[in-house]
Amino acid sequence: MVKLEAIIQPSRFESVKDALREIGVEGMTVTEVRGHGRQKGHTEVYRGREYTVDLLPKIKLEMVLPDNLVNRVVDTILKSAKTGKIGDGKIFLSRVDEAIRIRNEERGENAL
Amino acid sequence: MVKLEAIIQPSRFESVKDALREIGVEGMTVTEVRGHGRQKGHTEVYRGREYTVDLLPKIKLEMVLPDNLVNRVVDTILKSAKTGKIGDGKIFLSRVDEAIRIRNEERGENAL
Amino acid sequence: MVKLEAIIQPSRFESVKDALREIGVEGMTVTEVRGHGRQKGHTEVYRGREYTVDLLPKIKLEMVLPDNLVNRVVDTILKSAKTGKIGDGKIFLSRVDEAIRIRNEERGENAL
Amino acid sequence: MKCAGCRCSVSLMVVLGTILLATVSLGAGSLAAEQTPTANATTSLLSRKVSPTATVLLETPEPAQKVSEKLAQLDQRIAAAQSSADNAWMLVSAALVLMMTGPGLALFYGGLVRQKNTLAIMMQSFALMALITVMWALVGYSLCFGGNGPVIGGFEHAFLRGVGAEPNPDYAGTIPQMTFMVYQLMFAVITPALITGATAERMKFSGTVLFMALWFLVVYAPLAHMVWGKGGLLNASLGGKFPTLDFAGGTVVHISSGVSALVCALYMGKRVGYPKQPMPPHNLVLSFIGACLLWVGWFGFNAGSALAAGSLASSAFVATHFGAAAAAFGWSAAEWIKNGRASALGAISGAVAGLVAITPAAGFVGPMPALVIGAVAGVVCFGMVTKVKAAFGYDDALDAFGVHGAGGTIGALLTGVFAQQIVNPIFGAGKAVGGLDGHWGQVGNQLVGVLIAWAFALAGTIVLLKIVDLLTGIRVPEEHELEGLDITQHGEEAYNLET
Amino acid sequence: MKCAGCRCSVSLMVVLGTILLATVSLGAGSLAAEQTPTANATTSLLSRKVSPTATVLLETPEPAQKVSEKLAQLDQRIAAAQSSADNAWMLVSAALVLMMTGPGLALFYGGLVRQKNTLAIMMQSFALMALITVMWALVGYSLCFGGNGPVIGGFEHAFLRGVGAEPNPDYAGTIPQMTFMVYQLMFAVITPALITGATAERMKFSGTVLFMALWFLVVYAPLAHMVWGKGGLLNASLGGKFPTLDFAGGTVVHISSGVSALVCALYMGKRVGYPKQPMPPHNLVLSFIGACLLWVGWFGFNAGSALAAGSLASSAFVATHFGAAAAAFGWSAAEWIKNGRASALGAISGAVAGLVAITPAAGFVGPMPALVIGAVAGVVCFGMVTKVKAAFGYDDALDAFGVHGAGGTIGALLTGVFAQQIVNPIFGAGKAVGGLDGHWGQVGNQLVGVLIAWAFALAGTIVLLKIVDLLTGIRVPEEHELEGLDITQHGEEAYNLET
Amino acid sequence: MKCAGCRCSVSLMVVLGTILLATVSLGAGSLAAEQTPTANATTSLLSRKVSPTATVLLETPEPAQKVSEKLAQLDQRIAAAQSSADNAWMLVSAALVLMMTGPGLALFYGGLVRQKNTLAIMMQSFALMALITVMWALVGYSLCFGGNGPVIGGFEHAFLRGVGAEPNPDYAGTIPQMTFMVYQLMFAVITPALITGATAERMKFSGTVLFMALWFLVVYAPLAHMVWGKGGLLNASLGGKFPTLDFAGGTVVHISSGVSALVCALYMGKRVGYPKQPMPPHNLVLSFIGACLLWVGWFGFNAGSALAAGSLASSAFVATHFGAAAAAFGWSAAEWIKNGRASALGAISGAVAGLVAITPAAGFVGPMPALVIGAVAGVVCFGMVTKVKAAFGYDDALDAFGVHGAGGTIGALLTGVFAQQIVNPIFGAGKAVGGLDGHWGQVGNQLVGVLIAWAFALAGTIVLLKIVDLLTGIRVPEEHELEGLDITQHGEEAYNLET
Ligand SMILES: Nc1ncnc2c1ncn2[C@@H]1O[C@H](COP(=O)(O)OP(=O)(O)O)[C@@H](O)[C@H]1O
Ligand SMILES: Nc1ncnc2c1ncn2[C@@H]1O[C@H](COP(=O)(O)OP(=O)(O)O)[C@@H](O)[C@H]1O
Ligand SMILES: Nc1ncnc2c1ncn2[C@@H]1O[C@H](COP(=O)(O)OP(=O)(O)O)[C@@H](O)[C@H]1O
Repeated sequence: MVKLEAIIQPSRFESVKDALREIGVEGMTVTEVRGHGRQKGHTEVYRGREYTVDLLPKIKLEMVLPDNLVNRVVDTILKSAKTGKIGDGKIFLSRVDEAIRIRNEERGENAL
Repeated sequence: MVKLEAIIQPSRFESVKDALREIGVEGMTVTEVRGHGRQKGHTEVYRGREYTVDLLPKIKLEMVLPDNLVNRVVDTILKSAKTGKIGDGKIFLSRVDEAIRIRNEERGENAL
Repeated sequence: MVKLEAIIQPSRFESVKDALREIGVEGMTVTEVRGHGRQKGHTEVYRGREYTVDLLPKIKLEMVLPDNLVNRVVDTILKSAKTGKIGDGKIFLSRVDEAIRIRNEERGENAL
Repeated sequence: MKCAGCRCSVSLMVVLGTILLATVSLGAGSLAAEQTPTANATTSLLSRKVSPTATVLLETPEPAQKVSEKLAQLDQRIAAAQSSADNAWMLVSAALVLMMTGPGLALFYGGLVRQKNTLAIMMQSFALMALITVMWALVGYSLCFGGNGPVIGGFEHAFLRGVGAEPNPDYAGTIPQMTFMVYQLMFAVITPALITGATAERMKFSGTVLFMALWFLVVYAPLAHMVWGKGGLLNASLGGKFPTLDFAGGTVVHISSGVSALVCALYMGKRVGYPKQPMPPHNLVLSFIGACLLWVGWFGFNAGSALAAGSLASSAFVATHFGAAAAAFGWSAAEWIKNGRASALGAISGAVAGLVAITPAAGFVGPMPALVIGAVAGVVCFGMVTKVKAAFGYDDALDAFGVHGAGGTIGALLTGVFAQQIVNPIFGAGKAVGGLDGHWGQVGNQLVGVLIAWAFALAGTIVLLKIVDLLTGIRVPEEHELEGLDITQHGEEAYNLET
Repeated sequence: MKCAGCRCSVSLMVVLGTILLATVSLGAGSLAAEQTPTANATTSLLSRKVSPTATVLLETPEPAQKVSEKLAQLDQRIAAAQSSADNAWMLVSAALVLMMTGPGLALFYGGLVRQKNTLAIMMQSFALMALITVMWALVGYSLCFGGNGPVIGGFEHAFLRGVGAEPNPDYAGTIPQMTFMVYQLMFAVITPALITGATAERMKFSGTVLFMALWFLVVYAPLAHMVWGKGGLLNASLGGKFPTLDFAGGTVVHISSGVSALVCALYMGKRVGYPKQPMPPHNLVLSFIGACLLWVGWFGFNAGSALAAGSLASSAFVATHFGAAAAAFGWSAAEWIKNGRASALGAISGAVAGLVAITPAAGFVGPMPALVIGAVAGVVCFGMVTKVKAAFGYDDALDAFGVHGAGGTIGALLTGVFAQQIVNPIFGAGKAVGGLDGHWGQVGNQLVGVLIAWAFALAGTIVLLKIVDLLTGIRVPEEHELEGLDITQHGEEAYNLET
Repeated sequence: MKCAGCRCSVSLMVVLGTILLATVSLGAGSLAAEQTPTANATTSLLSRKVSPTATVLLETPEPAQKVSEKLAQLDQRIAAAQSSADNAWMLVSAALVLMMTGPGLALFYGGLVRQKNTLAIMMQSFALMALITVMWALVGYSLCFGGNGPVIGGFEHAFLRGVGAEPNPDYAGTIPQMTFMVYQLMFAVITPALITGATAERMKFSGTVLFMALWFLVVYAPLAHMVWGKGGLLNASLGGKFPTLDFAGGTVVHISSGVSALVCALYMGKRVGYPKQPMPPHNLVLSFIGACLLWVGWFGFNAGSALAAGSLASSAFVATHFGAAAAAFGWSAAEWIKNGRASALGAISGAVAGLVAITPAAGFVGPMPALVIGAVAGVVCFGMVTKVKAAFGYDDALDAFGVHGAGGTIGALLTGVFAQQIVNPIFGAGKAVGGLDGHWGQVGNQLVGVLIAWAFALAGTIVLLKIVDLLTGIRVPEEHELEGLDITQHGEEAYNLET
């Protein structure tokens, strides 16, 4: 099993979710995160004090996938999350050794 | 060392925490996340516009555990987090190569 | 590639970020989490009902790094995040198999 | 960005410039002298002037006949001026009392619940603003103030027949009955809303609406009539058998709602997870705003209950303020001694408890007794909420009974102790009013009033709960309670903060 | 911690103790008797006393000449008392109407937008509080109330020349013109602010400021003058050709802003992602507070429009409250029937719709018709917002048109139906006012007023939008819209909750 | 769900239906005619009617003796009506000024701190509402308004002896002294609360309480007496040596608190991390609400300082509103020029600065000078807060000095420039008041007043800080500061949003 983590623009989240649903991927866990990278932030000024905000809102998707689905999911995300501008985010893949469904204690790919 | 990630129902969180404390597991990191899966969401209506909310509040627990503790922790979580209804969540296990305690730079299982 | 997860004190976050920038590490994803460990929490009382708050605010940094940078980053974080008190947090390292930049579909270490 | 700003500024300057040009030809003088010079330079803004039409009648000496006419005229105009003055205050008071329910109480309660029930509890207050208003217009006002029976009014003012510009001399001789009617309405709105503090986080919305509609008819209307209505059993000035002093609603508003709240809490049972699971207030800033608006609005509640803008209103205003302050002080001190810290939630809860307790007393006591009543209420309600509730184990979620039931009872009794004829000679000139004034029997009268209010609220609420439970159900199913009432009862969420 | 508390308590006790010691020598009596004993024990706080200087003039019987002088004097003092009473109410009303814009409307709208646009929408209301006030002082008041032309006033009161302590008998004979001026200003502030509901989440701040400045001059000032100004075309009591009843601004405030809002929404186009992307309100608690403050403030708006504290104010107050309640009821009932649930957002939206619709009628109708007008407005606006908007597909983001345009139009027409001479004999004693009163022609007059207001708002707004689009631009670039107006237009964020 | 709704609706209809049935037999007529028909159809709600008891005295022509009696009677009743009118306004004003502290200032400050200190800063304002009220009753009122010494009052009104329904003619001849007392109390509450802006996020609660109690006695009471008390050194109308114009508290409230705030900020030192670490406001929506409520409440503060509801109140009301608007404008314009954007925080800060600056001037200047004073204050305070503070490097956390110290000083001086006898002939008929009025010496008087207020605040605050530091300590330990004052000082958190 593979864990896919995608950090994407909040504004693309709805279309990514829709695109994934179309290819039959439903299970995912979503976190609001803030990202730091090449994308420039912005400046805020409160009573003359300037703050450079270089942590920008991003959405992190986490999905544990059976190996055979990984490529398709990656492609789908790439397509639906891309705006072509700096800050579009990353996809990371890593191995997961076990998955267990709490409800019925199913294990492995059946649990996804 | 093994990283255990558990996505559970918010309403079960207190009892999971208590159960883990009983078996002596204290160290964990908790994140409020939203989950998407088989569990149905609900519909909200604001001035006639309907939104299907299919991202439901969940709690993610992350624990890095020494290998010998993993099974016990998994069992404990399964027991204390289960309600038997769709949406109870998942447990994922994966390998961690190194752990370091920032305070004293201890490494490995000692750092957990 | 290695995934570094660091759980640190919120009050150290600014200096960690600055220290990392100095050694040229920019890309990271930040999450507000709550941590449970040896650090004691505090007690809150609302109309006579006491709550022991044992989940304390922490910042989680996630960085996927090329292998050759890992040690330097670990050292930098250790230095800049340490206060020497219980609760300073942990660093965890694990392997990542693939990284993809959504914007241009670059892969591997180039994507970081 | 800057360019847009510049262009906007420039355009705006052009607009303002054009205005200036257009008006400069009027020779609009120096900035410091834009007032119209008046013929007589010594006449200033300070001296109130009269419109010429008003003085023209009075230019020559008049024969007795004409003088008499003029006196009659002046007399009418004085009555009109007095009426306007009192009406100004009473309209403001009515607005202030509405503000107590929405946003005041809604915020106070809204901040104390868990996030998933925020809108539900606020919505209950708001729904009562609509529901009770409509019922009041149809029949409620008449039931409270319409007849002169000992227990309940009649239908003579149903549909507000006969309620117009004329004062109703039985109740408020200087203001239009319209004003009296709408002012009293605001009391009828907030009273049932107070109960929702006990049933918070688990009561069905449909059941709440039905219960409150019935409760208003069966519990509130009779109590209001008994205490304030002409001929009412407990009325202190209009011929009641047991003259109970209740200036602004210690029995009618706070005991009735607080005791009913206790019954509801017992009937409904505890929230899932109570008391094991922590249920801290989700947003104390909201509760803080709510408490402050309650405090401010309470001036309309208590000082408005003078039904005029004279010195009795001032006296009640001062007592109200002092009661609130002393109770905040009292609760905080108790907390500081017990926990080593004073909390914001404690301070605001104390203030509300003091406001509750001073309500029946406000127009009968001087400022120093008001401090005493407030301090006592602060400490006692602190004990109720932190000790007594825990000891008995009922789940009065937001302490509607602990604050309103207990505070109202204390206040009603202490009114009997501290009421003074020098403040309000309600029993006639020279007649002692309260205990310290020399009339300890009044404490007994107060006790009778308190007991009747308790009995009425207890009995009425139990019966109504059973009825409503049959018709619509009272409590939401457990999974709805877990998911939260905002989503399950109203289909919405208080906060949607994600981008 | 506890120690600090202790030390603080101890020190505080020392302070208070010292005070006590210092004063105890004054023999400050028992707590219950701190009032100064008065010579005559029967004189109570209840009996209003007069300062000696006031009564000294009248000690002996007077010859006719002196009586006449005294009568004249009393006459003046009565006028002064009446003026003070009315002024008290009108100053409060002015404050209440300001409260409607800030924080009322700002919160109502602020809660409905997405988080990233919260400050931007609130800032628009606040900027109008500053901008319109300055323009009003320079020229606005004069344009609205300065001359007696049929369409627009003149410059006679530019820079507030001649506006002082004297009443302006054309408009409000008992209060200083200063009061009238500042009261009317508050209406001029809120009206353009209402429009920002339609353009929310995408309009440039610079463009907003410029547009509103021009709109105030080109649309608001003429409409206000036509309906309320002396000699205005639609003025019902000061010689208008088409006597339109508009007690507190159904045409001037709500139709003008609501219709302009629709034009703006059409001109600007939809928000990026609308209607596919969900855009739920980010914080309904804010909207709830805002709606409640609007309700409370609206008493100043409508009952204040009596321009005095007499019974007409009471009548308008009651109608206002009943209209709001019935509309909240109506909207909620419609929603419950359609969705199986009543929402808090629905209830507060309904209340606002009812307040809008009752605005032109408030001083002309009794309480029962007010209930009817409210209920109708609640249901119709529910339909506008949920059905009509969806059918036509325009993006009136926060339903400024759906509530104010529609509600204002309904209210203006129903005023023609329900107005009663018994409430307000505006056409003279014995003359029927509205349709059910026997004067169905008034419905026609109302229709003329409505059409003129619609036409004026439509035409003026289109022209101004084109001009402003050229000068500063109207809509922010797409990436700014995505990032949010708070950061891109104002350089700040509403919430910085991370530690 | 729907079923419950249905059942509820059905039940509710049954309830309402029963009511209808019960009342329909009363023939409650058509909806449009629910008013009682009056005998004389031309009598409308508009014409104010008098209760029969009032007119009955005047039916036949009267002999001179009786006329004289009647005149005396009328005279008393006029005084009573005037008193009620003024009292109505003053009670409202007192409520408005309380609303400025809570929730107004508490929210304004509460939004500006970091989340972890929200309740702590709000609690400080609330604690002062309780603490100062109690101290005022015991001794504070007497120290401020009790004697006629040049520097401080006496103990004659300790425990509010002699403060009752009678007016105190020295201060406010038409309203009960009770009203005057409670109105002035509200000023004494807010003044120390302003200081907490400078010490925010690091001052101990115990130390705050003790410091404020002492500061009230040592700094506020003397200053209030000197400026407003009979015989006070700076009193402009009751025989002061240096007649300083201060209508509503430029010196007493704003200079005293602002300068003390600076001293506190210097004494306490900077917050940990300041200025390197970003400390943006955690919730500008709260600050926005707070600023709006301050604006609205300030009408009570300034226009209420007329102590009557006459035209001077109107004039002060207008000046207040114009000052606020012009200052919001001024600050925003300065910001737009400097940063290319105007922020919401800037606009609300500007409005507050304008309100501060217009406070001493409100009852002395016309509307145009008010615009000037406001605009100057807006720009100067912008400079203070953004430039001067940064240059000197002190940590006046929420700019209590930058806004209140600076704004109060500017306002006090400009009052000397712009005061006009036509607005308020305080020095007697025909005597010039301010500089542009022809009396430039007044600017000198103002300077004296300002210097004395500065000196008093500086000296008093330093001494008290040292004392309190010894007794309870002033500043929390660093780890408490990092963890936040809400948890460490009060044991609670503002928000518990997790489910
Ligand atoms: N090495 C990394 N490890 C973890 N997250 C990263 C890393 N680099 C970038 N990110 C995440 O991806 C987001 C986008 O990265 P950025 O460099 O701004 O643009 P791009 O992905 O287009 O190169 C960042 O905001 C951050 O959340
Ligand atoms: N493949 C997955 N990867 C990551 N998280 C998942 C995955 N599948 C489910 N989840 C998480 O588990 C939660 C519960 O899953 P769901 O399918 O609703 O019920 P169940 O676990 O009972 O099958 C989801 O809300 C989501 O947060
Ligand atoms: N085994 C673990 N797995 C995941 N997170 C952990 C673990 N142990 C500790 N943490 C995280 O590190 C934080 C600090 O740990 P704690 O035991 O309090 O102090 P220290 O790191 O100084 O030993 C915790 O709040 C928690 O977020």
